Amino acid sequence: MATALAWIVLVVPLISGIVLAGWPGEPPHAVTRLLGIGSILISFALSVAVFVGLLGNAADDRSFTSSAFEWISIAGTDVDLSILVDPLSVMMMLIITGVGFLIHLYSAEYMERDRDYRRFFASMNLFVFSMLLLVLAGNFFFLIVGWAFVGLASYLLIGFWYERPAAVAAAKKAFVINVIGDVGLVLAAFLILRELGTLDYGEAFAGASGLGANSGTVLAICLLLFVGAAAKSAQVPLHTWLPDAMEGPTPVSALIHAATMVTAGVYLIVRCHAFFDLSWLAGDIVAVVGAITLLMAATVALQQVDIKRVLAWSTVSQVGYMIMAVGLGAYASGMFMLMAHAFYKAALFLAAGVVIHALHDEQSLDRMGGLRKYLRVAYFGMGAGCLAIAGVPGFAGFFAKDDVLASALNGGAIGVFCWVVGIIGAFLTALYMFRLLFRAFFGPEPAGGYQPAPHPSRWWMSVPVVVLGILSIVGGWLQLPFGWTEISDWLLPVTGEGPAIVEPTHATEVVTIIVSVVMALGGIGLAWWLFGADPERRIRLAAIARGPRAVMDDAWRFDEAYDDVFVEPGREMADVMLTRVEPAGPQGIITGTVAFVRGAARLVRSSQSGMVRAYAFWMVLGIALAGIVAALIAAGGS
Amino acid sequence: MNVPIEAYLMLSLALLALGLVGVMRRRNPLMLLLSVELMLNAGNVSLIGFSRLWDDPSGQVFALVVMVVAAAEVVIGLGLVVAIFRSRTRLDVDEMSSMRG
Amino acid sequence: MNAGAALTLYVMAAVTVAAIVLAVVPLPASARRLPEAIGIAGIVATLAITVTQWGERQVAFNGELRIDRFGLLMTWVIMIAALATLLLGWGEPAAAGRRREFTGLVLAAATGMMLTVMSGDLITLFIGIELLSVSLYILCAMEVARERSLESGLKYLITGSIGTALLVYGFALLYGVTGTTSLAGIATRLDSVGGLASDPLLIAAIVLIVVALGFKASAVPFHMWTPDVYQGAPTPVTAFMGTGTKAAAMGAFLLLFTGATSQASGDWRGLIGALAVATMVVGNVGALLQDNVKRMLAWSSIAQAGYLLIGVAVGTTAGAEALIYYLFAYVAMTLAAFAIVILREREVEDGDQLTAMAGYGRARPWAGVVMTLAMVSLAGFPPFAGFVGKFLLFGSAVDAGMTWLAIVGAVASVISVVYYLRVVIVMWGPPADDRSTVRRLRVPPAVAAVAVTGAVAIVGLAIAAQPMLDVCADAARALIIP
Amino acid sequence: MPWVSLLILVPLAAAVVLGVLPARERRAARGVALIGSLATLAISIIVVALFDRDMAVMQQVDHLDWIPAAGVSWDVGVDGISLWLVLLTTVIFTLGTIAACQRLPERRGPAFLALIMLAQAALLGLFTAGDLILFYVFWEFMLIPFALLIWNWGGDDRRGTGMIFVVYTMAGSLLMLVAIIATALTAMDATGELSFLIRDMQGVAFGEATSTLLLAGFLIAFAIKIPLWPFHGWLPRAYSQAPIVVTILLAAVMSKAGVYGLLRIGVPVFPEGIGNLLIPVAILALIGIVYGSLLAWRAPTMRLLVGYSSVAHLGFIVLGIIVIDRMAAQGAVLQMINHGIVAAAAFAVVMMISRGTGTGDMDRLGGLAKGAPRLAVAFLFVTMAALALPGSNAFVGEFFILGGVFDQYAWMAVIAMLGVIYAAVYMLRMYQGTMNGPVRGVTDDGRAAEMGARDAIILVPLILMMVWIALWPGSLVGATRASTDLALAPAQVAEGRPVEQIGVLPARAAMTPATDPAERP
Repeated sequence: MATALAWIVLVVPLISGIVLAGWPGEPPHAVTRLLGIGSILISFALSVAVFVGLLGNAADDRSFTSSAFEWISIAGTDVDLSILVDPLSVMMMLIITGVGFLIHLYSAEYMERDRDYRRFFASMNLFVFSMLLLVLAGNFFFLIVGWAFVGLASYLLIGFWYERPAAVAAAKKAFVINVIGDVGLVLAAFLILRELGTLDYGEAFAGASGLGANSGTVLAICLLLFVGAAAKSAQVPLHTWLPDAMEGPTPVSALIHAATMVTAGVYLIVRCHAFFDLSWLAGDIVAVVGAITLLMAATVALQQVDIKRVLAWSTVSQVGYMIMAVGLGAYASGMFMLMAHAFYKAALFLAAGVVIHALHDEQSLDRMGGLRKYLRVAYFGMGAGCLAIAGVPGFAGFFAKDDVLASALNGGAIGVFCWVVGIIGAFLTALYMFRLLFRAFFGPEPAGGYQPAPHPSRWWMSVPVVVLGILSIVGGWLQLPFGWTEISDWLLPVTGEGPAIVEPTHATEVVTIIVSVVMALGGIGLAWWLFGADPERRIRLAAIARGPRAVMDDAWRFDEAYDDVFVEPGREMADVMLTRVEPAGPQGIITGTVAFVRGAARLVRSSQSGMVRAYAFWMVLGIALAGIVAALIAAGGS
Repeated sequence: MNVPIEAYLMLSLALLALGLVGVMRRRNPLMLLLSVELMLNAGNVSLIGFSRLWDDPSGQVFALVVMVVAAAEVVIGLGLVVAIFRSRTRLDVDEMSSMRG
Repeated sequence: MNAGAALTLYVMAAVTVAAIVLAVVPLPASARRLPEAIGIAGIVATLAITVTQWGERQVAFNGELRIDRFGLLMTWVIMIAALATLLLGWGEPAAAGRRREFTGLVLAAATGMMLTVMSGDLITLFIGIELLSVSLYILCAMEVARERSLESGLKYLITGSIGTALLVYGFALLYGVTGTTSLAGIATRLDSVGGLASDPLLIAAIVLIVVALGFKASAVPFHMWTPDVYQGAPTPVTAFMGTGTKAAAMGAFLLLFTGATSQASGDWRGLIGALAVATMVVGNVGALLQDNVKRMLAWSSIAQAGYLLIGVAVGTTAGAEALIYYLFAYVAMTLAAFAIVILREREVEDGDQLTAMAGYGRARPWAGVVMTLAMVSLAGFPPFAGFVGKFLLFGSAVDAGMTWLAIVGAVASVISVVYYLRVVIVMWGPPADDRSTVRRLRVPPAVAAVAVTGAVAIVGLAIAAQPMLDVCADAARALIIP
Repeated sequence: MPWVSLLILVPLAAAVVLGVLPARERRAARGVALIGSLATLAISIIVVALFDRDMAVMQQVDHLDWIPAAGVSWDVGVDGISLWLVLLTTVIFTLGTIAACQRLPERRGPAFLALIMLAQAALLGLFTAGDLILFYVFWEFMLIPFALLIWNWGGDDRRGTGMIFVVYTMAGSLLMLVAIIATALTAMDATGELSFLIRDMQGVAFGEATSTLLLAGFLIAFAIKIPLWPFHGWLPRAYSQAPIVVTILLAAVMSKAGVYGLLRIGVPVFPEGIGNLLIPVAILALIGIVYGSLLAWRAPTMRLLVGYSSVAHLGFIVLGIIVIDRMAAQGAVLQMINHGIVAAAAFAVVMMISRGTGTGDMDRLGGLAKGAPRLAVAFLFVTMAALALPGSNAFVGEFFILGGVFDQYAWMAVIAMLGVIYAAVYMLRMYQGTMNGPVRGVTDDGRAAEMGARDAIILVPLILMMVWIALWPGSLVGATRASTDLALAPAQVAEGRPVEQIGVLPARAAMTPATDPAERP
């Protein structure tokens, strides 16, 4: 029953996407909305049904696989088109379809004036389908397919406004970096296939322990999986595509580049924890990468003036927390944060979208200020989101981040390091988020005021912002410190209980709560001092630390380094191949042979002088040669 | 009189060489034809010699045939020379090279 | 003495004499085609006789002439070439005043060729070769008004005479070594006196014979006369030289080497192989830059001689079989090509230039198809006769452990593709200039017949390769004197 | 009915009819060509329907002696390796014929169609030939129609291009002819019977040295035809200069001849030689993957881009065959089909864009999606298939090729992955460069390039096939399994691969006594 519903959940967005894509001409907006949004609503409703259905089962009876047909059978390996419904995938389904539905609703208004309304919803539906495929896939092959399909949807939506060169370039960058991730994943699959002879989740995870704890093979599998995860989840050093991805429409940023797709890496590691449990080194590497990412991205977020870029870097940073958590073995904490983040980051993005929409595509903080009296809904959404992400007690982000950090403190030396980084990150998070809030919604209006005045959103956009704002508050109450662990309990059948699993204890909870609350409030306070209380102050302080801030502003110059190290040399090498090697080598074989034969032909022609006496001479020479050849043969033969 | 076969061979070889050199060196078409005659007769000399060596008449028959052929060739050659060089003052085969390459 | 066995010779001699006589006696206008008619009738009669004679070997004139399957099949090649030549020369404007001599001389040459391939003795062989040579000297120079024709004739005569002299000398030495002029006798003598192999005198004889026959067959480096003579001679004569002479020379090669001196094959296999290699390479390379189709075909005939020589060099009956098959294919391809050249020559000035062919395929598609078939088959593209022949020749080389010959042949064939296909490109391409406005001559049926028959043979010989090969195998086996 | 023979004879007959049609009979020519190609397609579907999936050896064989004395015969049939290639050929040629009929050249239209039919006959013959000489006949013969198509209807540099195309290819294949002869004669020493039938040669133990040498002779021909780096010199010229319909046929179908030969002849007939040539060939294939990708990245025109990408893609297929792994080889067989479909579609898109804008120059195009949204969608499909996006048909093949390669030589798979990444770069360059960004190079937003019904007839079937294979590759692979396993098994045994990797044990290879060439007189 559960699997049948899950198949429908999976297929409905696909069908509506295909119908929309194949619709001849541009359908009326109402039709597009009905198909585009209705399909996601159906999926959400059915996901809830699946969830309720599983709830009714015993905890150890919540995992079902269903195979549609034998997709291929090749050289002894069978790959079925199959799905796996278990607590983890159901949780992801709920997030994807739930948040997805809200954002679709929001898009109905946001994209209203765009001439490619239908194309937008078709792509969004394709995305939801792909994301569902990613989380529902029952084997590594279809995981990779879903993995790539979300990349494709992401590509299509980042480059939605294809006339803009910046959007086109961003889309390509995102795609190519994700292909690098795909390659990691594919290689991991090859390794699993070679070592375990299967691509099926169940068989692979069951056989994982046979590879030996901490063996090189397990480490390689984990690191290759992590390459895929890092590319999709924008972890250092594969993070550079995400900020550029903000070229896409804001709902896209909210759904794909904040709430769902970028957290796929977290999902992947939790899904494949059977491997990660076997290799402490792999886990530590993952955790450290997450920690570095969260800190680095937080510093960059401090400097951004584009409202969406602040949020983008914030996303990188927040996903860093999750990756750190799952790297350390705190799978439930990571998933908890994934869910909470989906709520508050979606709220933030949608609120930012309201602002952008109201200001006619203005995205610069320098052209904002005092918006709270125009855009109450956005102010609510943004405010709730900021409080949540900053980790103010009672809000979703507080509980999630606390859960992660408290677990980290139990994760050994690396865990302590991560904890410290996380705490610093928490401070920075509060600082940059409230910088955004204060600069956009407080203070004076930009010089010259707003022409025309910002218009508030209608209900299509308002409802999702409000709902997500509320979820940013209440969403965290599923897992509270000191014993209320709904998420962990739910995921227990998946993550299992083992020595590698890290969970918070009372002591770490206490320490973490105290320190992180102080940090969060400190950050908010500093933000108020810098940006809220006196808008002139930041201009007066502009000279401070100009150099490091420039580096942060340039996002630590990863792009430039990649250009210098990979892109430009590659391009030059290709040019050398095209202009030098190709003409000299493969073409040279031809031109050289032609020249040689032509030269020989000229020689033959010139020997043909037309004079009969010369011919006689050649004949005599020929006789001599023939004599020599014959003599040699006779000498050799005897 | 018993001439050794080596003598026949030496003579015929000399004639052959002479003919070959003549063909290569002389420009006058008539001299060319003469050189060719020399070479043919070189063959004849060895044929006769071997005929004597093996005491077999067919070599001599062969030589007679060669003579006939030689005569035929000279006749045609002279005719052609006349036809070609009728309009020219110099008898030089090197001028006969309108086709080459 | 079995005089009946030599019936073909009598017939050919009779019609030759008749044609020559008719050339000097005055004839009424109504009988102006009489010499050709007699010639064609004689050839057809000869072909008919050969069919009845197909069987075990008969000898005539004390073995001077041997009528066996080899000679008979080679006679077929030669008579087909002669017949085609007569047809190609039918109504040839250049030969207008001298058609009767033309017919007589072609018949004389054909008789010589037949004599060559049927000969059982060095003397007959020599007479045959000389008969064909002398006739051809005259044929080449027949257009006395055209200086190039005369130049062609004289060049051929001078170089040809040198060849003749060398042949005589070589024969003399061979006679000196073996003491007999009979081919059968030579074979027996070499067989019984094993020590003769690698005798310096024998080697000298072989070298000189190879050189002389190489000259007749246009093998490199004795090929120099070929392009000039082919270009200068009247085109039907060129076609005859390219086919008949080649066949006769190859027949002589087979008789003398694969047949008579096979015991000494260790002495000549490498030599002829080297000759084949040089011929294939230089012939094909030389053809590359030619702008005159006749001259190009001359170079091509040199190159083709190289492939044919593979069949001699291997020294086996399989090689001979392949060679004979390829001769048929080669004759078909060459005649078809020359037929188209002749057609074009009659339509435009300098019709033998490559530029004159430009756009001809569009003007006369059937001619284009025939020429394309000929060129493609000469280049060795499957599934045509040229390919089957090359396949058999290369196969015989590999079988005989001379794979290098096949490899060189393959490489040389690649080069040949360039110039053969150039003709195809030009023919189907755009017309070059005003010359392209074809003087729409009524196509002479005789020429068209040769062209189409050649084209049909190119395809037919490939499809019906097996029956043809059976015949060739019989002929090749007849070479070996029991 | 001798369906397989009919497969070759029907297009041949159509070609003859078209050949004798006068140039002005354009309507009749279209009819004959369409009927001819559709009839061929129908026959190929019958062949597929009659195919027995569990049979490893050639089936539906038509055998007729041609030159028995030389061991040559007309021997055609299908097996798992050739089955889908046959269907690919008939489908692509049908679409190509439709495309050609839509825009028949002004000059001598019937001849154009006749040559296409001739090329189809040759390719179908090639893919079904069971006799080496017959294989060679078709291998060479196909050059003539293709060359004539290039010469008569090609671009500005058509003469030189066609000549290089023919001569370069022949340079390899004439050496192959020598190798074919040598193979048959060597086999005759072992079997006592002169035969050019591939199945008679399979299982003959040539000895390692001889086997290597003979295989090398074949490989030269295959390498040029595939083309394997650095023998691809003819490809950019031919693909650029041929009429675009012909380029579609070249890229989609003819480019499979070389890899097909490798799997049909190279691997099964010379199992002992593979080991010595495996690494060199694989390295050339790897270089080709990277090199082709780099050149495609910087190629100035769309045709060159797709052309160079073909070099890279065929590198993958070669790799899949040469590593002697069942999974890789089956992936390679599947990928031949995939590449055929994708390359045809890619060049069809190039055709539409070039026709609508008058240029194929990447620097002069941009933003066409605005005026041609339907083409943009179709092109996107093609792009994703061409860069082997997971979930596309091409990915299936690539995944199993590289999976198998990884099994045997992990480093090769890792290097080959570079090509996967570059594929994204260059294919997106082509898609975005023409479809996205500000409108360039056209005055009508690219409306002239928009996919109309006539274009859809060509493109949509190709896309449907891509979807079909992506959704259910098992339907194809099921038929190829037995034959591929059989082709590979002797080489796997010779290579000393673990028994569990081998699909079928080669009974004949084990039984035929090995004759050492050194022992022969």
